[in-house]
Amino acid sequence: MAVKTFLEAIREGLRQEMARDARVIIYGEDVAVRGGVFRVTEGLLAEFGADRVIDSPLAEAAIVGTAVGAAVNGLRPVPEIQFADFIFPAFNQIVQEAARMRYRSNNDFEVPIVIRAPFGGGVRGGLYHSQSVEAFFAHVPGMSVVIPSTPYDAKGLLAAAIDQPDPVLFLEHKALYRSIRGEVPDERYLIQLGKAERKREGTDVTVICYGLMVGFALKAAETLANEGISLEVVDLRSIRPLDREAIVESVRKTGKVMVVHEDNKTGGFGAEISAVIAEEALFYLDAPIVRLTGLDVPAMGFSPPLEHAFMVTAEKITEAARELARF
Amino acid sequence: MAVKTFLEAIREGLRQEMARDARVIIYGEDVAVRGGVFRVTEGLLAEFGADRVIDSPLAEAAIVGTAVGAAVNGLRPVPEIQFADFIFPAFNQIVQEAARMRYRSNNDFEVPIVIRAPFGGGVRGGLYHSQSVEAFFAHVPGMSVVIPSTPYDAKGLLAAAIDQPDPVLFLEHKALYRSIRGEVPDERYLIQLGKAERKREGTDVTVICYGLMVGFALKAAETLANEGISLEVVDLRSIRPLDREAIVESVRKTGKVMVVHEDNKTGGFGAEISAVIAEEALFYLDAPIVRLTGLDVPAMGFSPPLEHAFMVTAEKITEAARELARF
Amino acid sequence: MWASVLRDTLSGKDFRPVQATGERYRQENRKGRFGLPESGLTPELMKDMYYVMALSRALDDRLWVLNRQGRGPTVYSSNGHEATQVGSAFALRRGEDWIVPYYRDMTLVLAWGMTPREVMLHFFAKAEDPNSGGRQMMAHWGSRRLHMLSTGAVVATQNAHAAGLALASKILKDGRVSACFFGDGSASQGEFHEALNFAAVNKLPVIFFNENNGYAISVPLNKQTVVQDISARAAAYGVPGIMVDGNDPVKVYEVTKAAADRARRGEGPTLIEAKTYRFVPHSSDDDDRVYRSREEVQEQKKHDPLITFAERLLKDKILTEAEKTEMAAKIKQVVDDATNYADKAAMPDPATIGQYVYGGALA
Amino acid sequence: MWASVLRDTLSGKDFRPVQATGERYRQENRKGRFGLPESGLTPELMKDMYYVMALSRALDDRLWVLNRQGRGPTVYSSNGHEATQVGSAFALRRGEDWIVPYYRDMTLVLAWGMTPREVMLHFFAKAEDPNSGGRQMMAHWGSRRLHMLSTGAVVATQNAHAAGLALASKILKDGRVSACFFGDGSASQGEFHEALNFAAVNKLPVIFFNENNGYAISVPLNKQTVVQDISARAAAYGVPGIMVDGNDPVKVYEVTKAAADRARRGEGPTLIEAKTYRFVPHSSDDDDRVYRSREEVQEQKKHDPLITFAERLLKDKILTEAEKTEMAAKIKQVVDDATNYADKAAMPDPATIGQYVYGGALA
Ligand SMILES: Cc1ncc(C[n+]2csc(CCOP(=O)(O)OP(=O)(O)O)c2C)c(N)n1
Ligand SMILES: Cc1ncc(C[n+]2csc(CCOP(=O)(O)OP(=O)(O)O)c2C)c(N)n1
Ligand SMILES: [Mg+2]
Ligand SMILES: [Mg+2]
Repeated sequence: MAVKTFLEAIREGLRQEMARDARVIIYGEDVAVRGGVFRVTEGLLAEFGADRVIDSPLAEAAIVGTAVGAAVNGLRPVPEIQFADFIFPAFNQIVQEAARMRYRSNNDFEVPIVIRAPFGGGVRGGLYHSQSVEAFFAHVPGMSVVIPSTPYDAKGLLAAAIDQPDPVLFLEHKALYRSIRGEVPDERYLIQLGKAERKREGTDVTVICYGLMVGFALKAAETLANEGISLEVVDLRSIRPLDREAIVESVRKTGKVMVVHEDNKTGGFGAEISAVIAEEALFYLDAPIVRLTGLDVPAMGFSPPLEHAFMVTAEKITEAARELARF
Repeated sequence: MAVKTFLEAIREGLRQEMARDARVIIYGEDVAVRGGVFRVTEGLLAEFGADRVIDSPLAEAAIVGTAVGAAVNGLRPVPEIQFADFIFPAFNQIVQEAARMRYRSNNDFEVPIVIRAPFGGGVRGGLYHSQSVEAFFAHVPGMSVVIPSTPYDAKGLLAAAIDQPDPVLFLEHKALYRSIRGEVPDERYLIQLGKAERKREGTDVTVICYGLMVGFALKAAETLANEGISLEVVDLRSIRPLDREAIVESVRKTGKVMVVHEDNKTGGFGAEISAVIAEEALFYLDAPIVRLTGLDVPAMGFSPPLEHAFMVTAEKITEAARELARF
Repeated sequence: MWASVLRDTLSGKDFRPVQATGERYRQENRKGRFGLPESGLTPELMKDMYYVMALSRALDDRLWVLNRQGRGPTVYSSNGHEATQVGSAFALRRGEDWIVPYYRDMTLVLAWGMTPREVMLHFFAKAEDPNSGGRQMMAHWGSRRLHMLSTGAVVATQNAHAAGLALASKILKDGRVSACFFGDGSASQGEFHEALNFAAVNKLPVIFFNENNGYAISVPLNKQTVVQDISARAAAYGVPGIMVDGNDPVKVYEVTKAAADRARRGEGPTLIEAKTYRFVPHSSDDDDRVYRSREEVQEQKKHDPLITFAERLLKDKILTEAEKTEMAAKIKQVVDDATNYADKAAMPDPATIGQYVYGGALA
Repeated sequence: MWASVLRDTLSGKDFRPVQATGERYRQENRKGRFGLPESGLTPELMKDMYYVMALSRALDDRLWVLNRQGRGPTVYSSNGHEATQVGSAFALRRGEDWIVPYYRDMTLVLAWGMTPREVMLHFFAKAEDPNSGGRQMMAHWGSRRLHMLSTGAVVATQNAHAAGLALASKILKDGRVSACFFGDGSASQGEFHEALNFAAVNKLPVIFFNENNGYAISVPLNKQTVVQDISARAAAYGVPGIMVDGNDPVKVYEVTKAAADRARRGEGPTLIEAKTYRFVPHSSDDDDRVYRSREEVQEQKKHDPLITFAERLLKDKILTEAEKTEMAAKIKQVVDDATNYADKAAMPDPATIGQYVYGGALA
């Protein structure tokens, strides 16, 4: 057991999976010699060689498309998309090819790939280096979408994602990379996809969230505890598969729900969470379901005032949760 | 005023817009000489010439990407994507470029394009000629997504879409093209985007829907009327902008809501409708919000039993609405 | 070994992939006898080639009849492309190498080991359809057993898949070659270029096989691109670009064989362009009279590979008229059998609709 | 006319697009004097070119200082690309033709009429930033006034935009040429090919201008593609592919002028590849020592266009030492002015965050 940053936990997870399974390869733009623009894959080229850690041409559709083929022919590719904002040229390969392969072939083929992509804002990335893209992919049957919030979860979820014989989008919030640390076991462990974790127990308001927002919600819970308001924080960890039971269970207890994400509101994944509750736990609700999310503008601005106005923060969660508790 | 099919109404709308505004051009695969694979653009090449009705190379990203540039430099392109299932190679150009252009340039540039795409199933199209793609685009600030259900609406919405100085995705359900007819005024008229229409008044259950589903819902309403169950059918007509008022107003009246679409359930646009209701009209609800949608499988199968098992039909709506009314 | 095609396609029985057949080819080769280089093509194999071509044409004719009678859904034909497809398939190691077919490729998949029954099961979208269990529209081929990767409908995606298959082969050193097939229209997609470039940089054992029939549905090649030879694109990537007469199955065989050998030697990808023609509309939903003259089609039919190859085999005494007649009778029987078998086969159970979205822990 | 760059950039005052300047160029041209073809380049213009290059370098240096002092955000440099960018900009009709710049193109946008104040306002993301009102990260240029299309960060999307601008020009017969700029890495994107092909088929008045600096962040060109000349891709599309020394602004000017003339004559697109080098890391967040040696960078700096072009102008007596010194002083003043102006300028009002998502009826 060692204390690691979020980034180190991911690197350690990759290293461990590559060491135990020769089929795991890594590729993408700048991942080999440079070790990735965020340094996540640093050292892997030296350890595993140029056959398994590959600097690819600048072409996302080819990165994912070749990963599909390589997976079919026996490898377990873990391609990296340099920023989630640049995943869209590969959208067709992910949504139409990777995610539909098993179904369309009636189970003849499977595509075990894990697409890693740094996402999210609050890091002065502006419109094209801050986006949250999870909702697009969580809508796609055949896909899994994993979004860890702690170093421990990151490593365990990554191992489970690589273990899963279907495409997984593994989203790493950039603002977490070096900002949080936590205990991470040295040995390999798997955290099952589709299992939420109650990161804090509470009784007044349920906050449903994932990724960077989890830490913010916990901070808000801390603040509000002093005011006698008790928040329950549910970290989804993966949004597809979605842990409906965990959501419904918490709603039944608190009767008040706030869904928090950084992505745009309309059609964001928060809508699905609301819909699940409206389907399965409607009569336990004591207040309208609140969605606290990024604004419905194309993406967050680069200028600090614009970025701040867009981002969901611990303060905004605190405020909204306080109001909801008083409803 | 003449009776026209859905397809004829769209063709007439295109013809009229092209005749009144020389900036309107049409292009895409097989749209000129062939008049489109569904014959929507038939006759336009002869009438407007090869400069304005262009057979393009087989490259969706280039079709949309060049439309963006052409729009900036003074045209009003109406590109066609041959089937909505093939829009994904252009996903980046639509979502990241067309839809963000006004915002990222602080209003310096605008992209008035209307992307027409046939979509939807029940026509033996199988996995790749039946898809519903609206949810992906309705999540994108800067986009409009229009889905008409009648010949009258199709023509009026098309004119409004071409009038709108931002990108519009205009989705035409293939099963409607030749199956429905209706009165269509000869003169030009605009139906404002973002205005739902109550296609039938009722008191027991609100069915919120769009496109092909509207006719199915009306049929269900007819059937259930005989059983003394009164359905209100709200046709959204555009899902972005979304007519929240119309939704909330109807929910307040009936207290029971069923959201119907053909697209996959999880993360489908129905989730957003549920979420809006859970936010704005929760305490008017007398029953959980029902989503009757396509299943959470990659897309509908080609074989008739599989297609039928996937598709939402008038019968399935009738059944689910009956059950909801009895709740 | 290829004589087994005859048996397989007749019986519809399970096909067992045969490993490494190159040695066998070399042994059977009779250099110079037919003016061929040492490509491994024997008279026996050429007869098999012709058989598959004739079988494919007959099967295709039947599909159109079924469609026109309202008994079958949309048809996508390889009608006209038979030589191209049979020539390339025979040059690869069936069941060991990977092919990633195009929807135009019924002849290819027959040559690769799919039986007429299986094709018909796919056409009728029956539960037994080995390509997709009736889930996909006709001509979306795929079979793990045959090493034929499943394809969707979005054109040119298969090019990256083939490069990826080859990437794994290179890393795993499994000696396999991957070949993807695509049309002239598909070459306008950016992914074709991305895949070719990716394969070139990594020297992957892959063949990009372009079937240039001059049209993408209604759009003629001169509206699709300026340079009418798709193979010209190869030079920009440092890859050999080879043009071949797609009506000559032997020439197609030779260039494909050379490309496969090159790939197996670790020298990287090859782009092959076979000039061909489609004699029928794009699909049974299309009407090609709108966009091309009957004269043009008639002119092209003079080079119908089915006729010209038969003539050549007869002339070279590889095939006799009697054999040809016998073959035709066999083919009719096979096509009837396939039609009847598939017609009677069960539809997919709607209860299976939710199956195979996920595997592993999420299944 | 280009002398106005000097005034504009000094004063920061509004730039008025000048229509059709070709005639003027032709009048001022002194054929043969500098061994140039009849390209329209005058000593006066060459001096202006040098001024913009020197201005850009100085401004860039300042950006790095601001970043390293923690006073400014991420820098994207044109450092090393000055000759390439100034040469191409000067060959087009400023404010009338369209450019679609790359993030690497600060020199280009300065040459195109953006003032140092405007660049600094953009860098500091202030409300007055004419590119995006502080919404975009540095180097996402755009200005309707200047006919410079706004760009995002996803590389190679701008190529299709340029083809589209040119499609409108062809249909509207507005006489404009559009030029997009992109890197060697970007050429691996499928959209580069799609756009080139689309433009070629439709004979569009567009220039695809590749700035080949041999790296895409850390990835060297030989891992990006096999053929090291991006211009080689043109042949496949029936388009001229021209390679030019990107360190020589006059040569770049000439080939760009020729391409623009060709476009205006209705003969279609041209792909230009300027070989250049970036002397600094990819951005201020990058550390280029990981992927290229200091020796390599030093070697390349021997061809620093800022130095070699100054030497040439001095030798040809187009520029005097005194003028050069005066220019440097002016530039310092301009850069100080821009920095101070932008530093003091207001941040965007957060209340404006919801503005300009839609226009028209939906605004
Ligand atoms: C990305 C994409 N866009 C559009 C289509 C619709 N479509 C199906 S086939 C076809 C033409 C393909 O032409 P080509 O590649 O030349 O193949 P051919 O049919 O001539 O063999 C088109 C446009 C598609 N399948 N995929
Ligand atoms: C589609 C996409 N993928 C990845 C990136 C991240 N990225 C930014 S610049 C760059 C390298 C670009 O190299 P090149 O085109 O050669 O331009 P240069 O910086 O060398 O001028 C990369 C990979 C991006 N902007 N867009
Ligand atoms: Mg073709
Ligand atoms: Mg570069």
